[in-house]
Amino acid sequence: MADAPEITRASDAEGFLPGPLGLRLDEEFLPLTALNAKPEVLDSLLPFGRMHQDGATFLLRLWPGTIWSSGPLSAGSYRAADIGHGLTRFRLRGVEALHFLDHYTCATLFAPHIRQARCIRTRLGGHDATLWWHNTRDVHAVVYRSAAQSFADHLRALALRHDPADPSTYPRPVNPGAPDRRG
Amino acid sequence: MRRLPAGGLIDRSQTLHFTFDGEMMTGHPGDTLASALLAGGRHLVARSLKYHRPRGIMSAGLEEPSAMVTVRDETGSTPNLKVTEVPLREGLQVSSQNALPSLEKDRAAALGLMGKTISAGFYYKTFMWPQGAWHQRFARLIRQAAGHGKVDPSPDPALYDKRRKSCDVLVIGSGPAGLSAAVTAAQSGATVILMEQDHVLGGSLLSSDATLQGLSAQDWAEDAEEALRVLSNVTVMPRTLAFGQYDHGLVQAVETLPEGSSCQAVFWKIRAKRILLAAGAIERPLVFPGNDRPGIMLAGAVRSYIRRFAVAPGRSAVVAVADPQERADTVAALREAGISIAADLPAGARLLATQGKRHLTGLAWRDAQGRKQRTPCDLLAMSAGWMPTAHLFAQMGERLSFSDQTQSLLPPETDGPLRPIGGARAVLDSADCIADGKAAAHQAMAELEMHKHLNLSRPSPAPASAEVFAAGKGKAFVDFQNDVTRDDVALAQREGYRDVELTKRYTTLGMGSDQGKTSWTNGVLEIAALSGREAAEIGHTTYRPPYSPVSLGALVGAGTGMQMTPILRTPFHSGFEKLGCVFQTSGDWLYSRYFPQPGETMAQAIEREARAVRSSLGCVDMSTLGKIDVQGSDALEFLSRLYCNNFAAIKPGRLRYALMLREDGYVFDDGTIACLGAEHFLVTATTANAGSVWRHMQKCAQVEWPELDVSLTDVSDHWASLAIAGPNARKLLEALGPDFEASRQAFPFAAVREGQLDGLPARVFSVSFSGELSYEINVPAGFAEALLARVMERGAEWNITPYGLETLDVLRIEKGHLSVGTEIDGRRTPGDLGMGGMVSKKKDFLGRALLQRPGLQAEGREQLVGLVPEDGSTIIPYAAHLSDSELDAKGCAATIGHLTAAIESPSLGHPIALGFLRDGRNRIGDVLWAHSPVAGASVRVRVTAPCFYDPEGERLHG
Amino acid sequence: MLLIPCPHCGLREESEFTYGGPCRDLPALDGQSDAGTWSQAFHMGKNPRGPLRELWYHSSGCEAWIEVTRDTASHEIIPGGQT
Amino acid sequence: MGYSAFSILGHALTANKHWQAAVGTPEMRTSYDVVIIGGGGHGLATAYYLAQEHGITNVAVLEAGWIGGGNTARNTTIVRSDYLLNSSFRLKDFALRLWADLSRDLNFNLMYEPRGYVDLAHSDGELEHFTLRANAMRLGGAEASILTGDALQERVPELDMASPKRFPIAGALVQEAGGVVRHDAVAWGFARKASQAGIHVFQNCPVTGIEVRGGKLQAIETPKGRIACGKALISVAGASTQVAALAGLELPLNSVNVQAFVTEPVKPALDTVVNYNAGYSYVSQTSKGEFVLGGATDGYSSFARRGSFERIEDVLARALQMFPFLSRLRLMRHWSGIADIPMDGNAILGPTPVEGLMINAGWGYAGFKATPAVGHQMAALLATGQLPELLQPFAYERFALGAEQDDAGAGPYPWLH
Repeated sequence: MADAPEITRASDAEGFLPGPLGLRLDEEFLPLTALNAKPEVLDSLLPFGRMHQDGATFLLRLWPGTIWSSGPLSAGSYRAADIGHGLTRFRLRGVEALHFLDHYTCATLFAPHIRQARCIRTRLGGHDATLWWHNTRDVHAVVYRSAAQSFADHLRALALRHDPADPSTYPRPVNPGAPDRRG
Repeated sequence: MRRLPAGGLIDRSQTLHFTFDGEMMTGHPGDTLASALLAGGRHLVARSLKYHRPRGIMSAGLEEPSAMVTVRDETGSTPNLKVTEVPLREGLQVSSQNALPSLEKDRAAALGLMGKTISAGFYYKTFMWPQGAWHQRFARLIRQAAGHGKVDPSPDPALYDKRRKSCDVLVIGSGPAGLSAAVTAAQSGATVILMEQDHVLGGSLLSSDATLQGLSAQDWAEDAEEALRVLSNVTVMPRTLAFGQYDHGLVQAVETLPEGSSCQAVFWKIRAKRILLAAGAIERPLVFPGNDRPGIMLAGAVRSYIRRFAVAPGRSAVVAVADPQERADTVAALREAGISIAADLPAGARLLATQGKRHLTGLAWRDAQGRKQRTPCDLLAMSAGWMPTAHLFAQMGERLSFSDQTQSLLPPETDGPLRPIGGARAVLDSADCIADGKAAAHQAMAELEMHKHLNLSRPSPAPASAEVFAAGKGKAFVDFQNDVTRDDVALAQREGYRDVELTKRYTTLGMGSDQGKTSWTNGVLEIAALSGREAAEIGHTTYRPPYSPVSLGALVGAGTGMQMTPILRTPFHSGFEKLGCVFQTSGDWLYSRYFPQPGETMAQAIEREARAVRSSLGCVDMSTLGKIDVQGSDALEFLSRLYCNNFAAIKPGRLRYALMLREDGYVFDDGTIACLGAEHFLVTATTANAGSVWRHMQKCAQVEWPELDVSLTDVSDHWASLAIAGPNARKLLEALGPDFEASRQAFPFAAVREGQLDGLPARVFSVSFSGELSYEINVPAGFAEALLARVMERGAEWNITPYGLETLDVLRIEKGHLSVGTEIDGRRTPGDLGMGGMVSKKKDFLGRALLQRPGLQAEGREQLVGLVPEDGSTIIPYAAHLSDSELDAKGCAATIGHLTAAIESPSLGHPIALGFLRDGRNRIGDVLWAHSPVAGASVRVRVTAPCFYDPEGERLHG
Repeated sequence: MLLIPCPHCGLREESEFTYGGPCRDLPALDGQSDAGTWSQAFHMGKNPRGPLRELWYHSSGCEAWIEVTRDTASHEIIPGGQT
Repeated sequence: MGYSAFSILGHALTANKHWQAAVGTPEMRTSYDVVIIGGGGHGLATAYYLAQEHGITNVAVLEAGWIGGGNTARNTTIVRSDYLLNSSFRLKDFALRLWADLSRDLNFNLMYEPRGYVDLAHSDGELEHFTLRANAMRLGGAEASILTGDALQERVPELDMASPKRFPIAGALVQEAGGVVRHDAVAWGFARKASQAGIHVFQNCPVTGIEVRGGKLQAIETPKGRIACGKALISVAGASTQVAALAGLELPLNSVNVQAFVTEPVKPALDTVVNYNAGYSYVSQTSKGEFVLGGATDGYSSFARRGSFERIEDVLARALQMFPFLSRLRLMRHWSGIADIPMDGNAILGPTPVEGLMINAGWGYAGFKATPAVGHQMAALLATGQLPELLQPFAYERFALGAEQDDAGAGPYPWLH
């Protein structure tokens, strides 16, 4: 029997978005399992609103009763359901990446508790989007697979509408004396 | 030329060219269209809406009631723009509106002669005879005369965007109060956005000659702007109009981007913890006969054109300004511009009339002693006082109250998210505004715990001048844009339209595109005077966003064309494209409709596809079905409460059809329940209801029955689902998976098996919508292309035919199966659909109690039946209604049911239909009429059972 | 545009939620309750001009059904939900 | 004193000094034969028909605010009768026939313009469902047609059918008798004629109490005094729950906010009324030149007369799919109404458990089009005590009985209708 077949991508996202902001959008498959249990059980694994990366294991808890897990599973009394193929993971990379998305997400990505947790599930241009990032220039965005192409097309349309010269679209150099409260 | 030799915030080194009604004119960067027109000596720019009176430029801001034009640029033409709101750009083509043949000679000006016959509300009192005359004749004339500019029919090539931002403190307006508040908040660490609708900051400071903290007003403004520029926690947004306040501290604004930007405009949604409204105040015109001629301007506007734009709006001026200090400032400005003072009207003067056809030439007035004066002049600077621009505050429903002291509608003290400061609470002196901005900012910062409480005192609103002017008899305009005169307001009072809201609607006072910015305070005072009531008793009409009109294109942003809303594609989309599939949008999905061969019509393709499935083998995409993974010790109990039929005895590997009711007992959705293990089920929902079923299940698990141990996971997109159907389906399944044990005994109908198919991890359900032997092969979505390739490759032996949802619909109609939208239309009980027997008598479930209501159990309800033409061959028109009687003379008939589907059945070779018929199941064999007036057809049909094809269902087992 | 306090995710825009209607104390599914009792509990009332206990589903967030008490006249959301 | 071109000329010569008040300020009596709670279009129409058809004029209309100030002033002025359910169709079609002669009957120009109502379908399946509706209308004696392709483009030349759009235009149901009526004039026209017949219309007069004893209506309390009466009608739209509660009555409905808005006025650029059906967006141009647009409700209980701006963005996005040139126009004003929507989305009309107290509620955002028919039928019920056939399907008890009238099949969720 042939070895496991290659997983076809859900969108044509590969390389730079149009427009001047120099953002790259690439689709990279991410095997994910949903771990369901009572919230108090999951609290011992990972508090709500947090993500955890340790080697190959990645945990994301943006639901009271569910944790998304990728990589080797640690034992625990939860019920697992494979969801990896139903979700498409995009990576948006570039200096403006998080700031660009923040314009369009219903929730503010620079709110204090979000900046600290670096992960959120919110809505962007009519799409449910799960976002997480280790630094603001490399953001993971997960949408339902059936909406992947639509999401990629939408980001392209938005990227076209920006100007490098428009001061309101990118964070300004920090004035040495200014308090650390960047909007 | 009326350009002053020096001064003004304009760049004299650059000359910009534009045309007005074809006439070449020039201006400089920093000019608005208004200042450039005035610099070229052009006053007459428009004709009024109703009487077509010549109108000039009265103001210098968004409150401009009359001077509206159509502006053409590279993206096309935009009507109804106020000349005061358009920054001058090279190459603008500006044209006047609503004047034929020309601005100078407008035929409709003759309407002015009709005098009182076309006063307020005249069109309610005539045009009623003969019947239908209003629509056939008069409406067309009235509509031609109404409206200002014309719409450019060509699509708008400009791009727009819609963005969100949040901050601690949002300051709206960059006059003395706004700049002071922004600097104060920013320097104590708040994230601040300062928004200004003009293209430069400064507001009233730009035309003030006050000295502030030792600096000129303009230098003070520049210093404040510089202080903000260096801070990183501040975003300054010029050319941005804050047009509305909404719930919970949301302000919405539209930013017009400079020329050459990637976007024409951006629609901003700003969430702020505190909002300081520093939008200033609007000057109130005088109401006196002939107060609308070109050359009559608000005093503040005159000062602005002189000092900010270095333009002399006239040669010899009359000053009619109530407030002594403002009168002196106006006289000073006129002198700076070398304009002679023809008269400086004393308090108590009575303005009788103005002369001049297309431009003011003189004013007739009586002095305090009653002596009549006639003063030639070409400019009249008028002011009755100032009205706070508290619109954004009032939009949330809190009432403003008329203050006799300030003679204006004042906002109350407030601790809500948005607070008027400076001119917006009638603090008019620049220095007071600076203090008010600082104090308000500190208060806000203290509330946000970013600064200790200083409790700085707030300057109090400035009292109005005691000196007022009187007016003579004659056509005195209260609302300039809609030509509403003092007599119209009187007529409304007399005819019983006394409430301010009724006066507004009867006279259209304040209903123009300026929304009455310069007319409402005068309107309230006129109503009070005419009806003998106190101004404070009159109240005011509701303040509604937008503060000033905003572009519809900006409000839609990038959501145009195919991008309006997200569109979903199945995992087989690209694979099907290669097979020549024609797709169709329906709801959220772009789904496969049919697979035409070259030269085939849709009908021919459907017939070929249907025959292939009935005779050999076809494959169809079922991925759009909702799929929910249900696990837990109470999983079965959870599902048995949700679905009305009984499946308590279901075993792992088995599958059941299931019917879900709403709480009110009507059918909500149908699907299948597959048992994967004692505590593990996979439930499907129809495409149309997938989202609402998921939310409904989550609600039952989380809110209604939290005691149940059950976990739900939406796996709809995880599984690609390709159904293979037809007599050879089992052979293909065996070819795909030799060790899959697809035999009839091992894998009967209504079962589920997991295993490997040609190297792909698969879960297969033996379930059929088409009525043929059928297997829904589910593989993880990433392997959809691989599955399709293998199925097409191995299926070739049986001439496998991909088919779309049109053919699936034909096949399910032949079987009398149900579809959401046609049979499951939200109004049917299980019994209506022939499924009464499935409803469990033993358990309780959602919908059981309300299903017992008499109306749902009554005899004679509409029931699902099949229909065939009585003569066996005549086409039954789709969407026909069923009746016992033929059409009467008028083509009418009493109906007793309607069709939900009607097709030419490829499998049976004759027309068939499904439909609801009153007491249907008791009328099998009856012959009735099927009427479709739209198709011009009435066909005799015989009632049959709904299933036309293989009623015993042998083919399902294959 | 309401800001709805999700107990898990914090204050979020109304467009992240789907409305679930007023909270209704419906009879239990114990096979006892008749159509009349159910119709009274399910169809009637729950339309106050003032505080209303209602359900919202955080569809674009934590996918939890949450209970909120909101004043239907001012849209003010009353913390703690006392009515 | 009738209104006509001659009366306008005559009054103009005397500087309009002698026009009579359309609605006076009468003295409140202590009892009336009938009290109508709610001075909007429906309430005032009922008063007019009580006098006109049944000679009953000892009637008081009590309006909490100013006449026509509720939903009558807040709708998008569209009239039509293109409904599938026979019950909805017959009542609204009766209204459509009454609109045609009402200006003459009231001697008040309501500006009824049958410009044609064009309801767009976005797939063949949806067009088949529209054909069902068109056939129901034709079989019920009304005119309706299904237009597709070039025929639809000719009928609505301004409609952009060609360019790629999220939901293509497959065709439309067209009702030529549908169109627009000047909403304010409806309230004023009925009020003036009712006042002339001697009926008392009281403004700024909220109802503070409804006295019921022995299950029978006794009196209505107002700040201007107590009115003894045996018959009354509740016709207050969004405030139905609150007013019915004064009589101890519960209603099966939720009040939901619905928004509408206008652009700046421009020269005529659209002659018909067009509705986009993939998420409502209904568009027409008033005789004053504004484009007026409306859509679905805000989707949650509200009395705030204020909603989320995203609803306006949804309506606009769909309007631009139909008429791309609209993106050049500018939003001038947006407002809200309170739509009282029952559990099946259809009105609640007729007697209540309180003897003598009738109810006209639950019209949601579809009540304006039915104004004259509701007035005519409710007047007949109040005058004769017999429930007219057209009102019977909309009984108060229909939810307990299981006889819902659910046009859209959206189910017992008022915020989804």
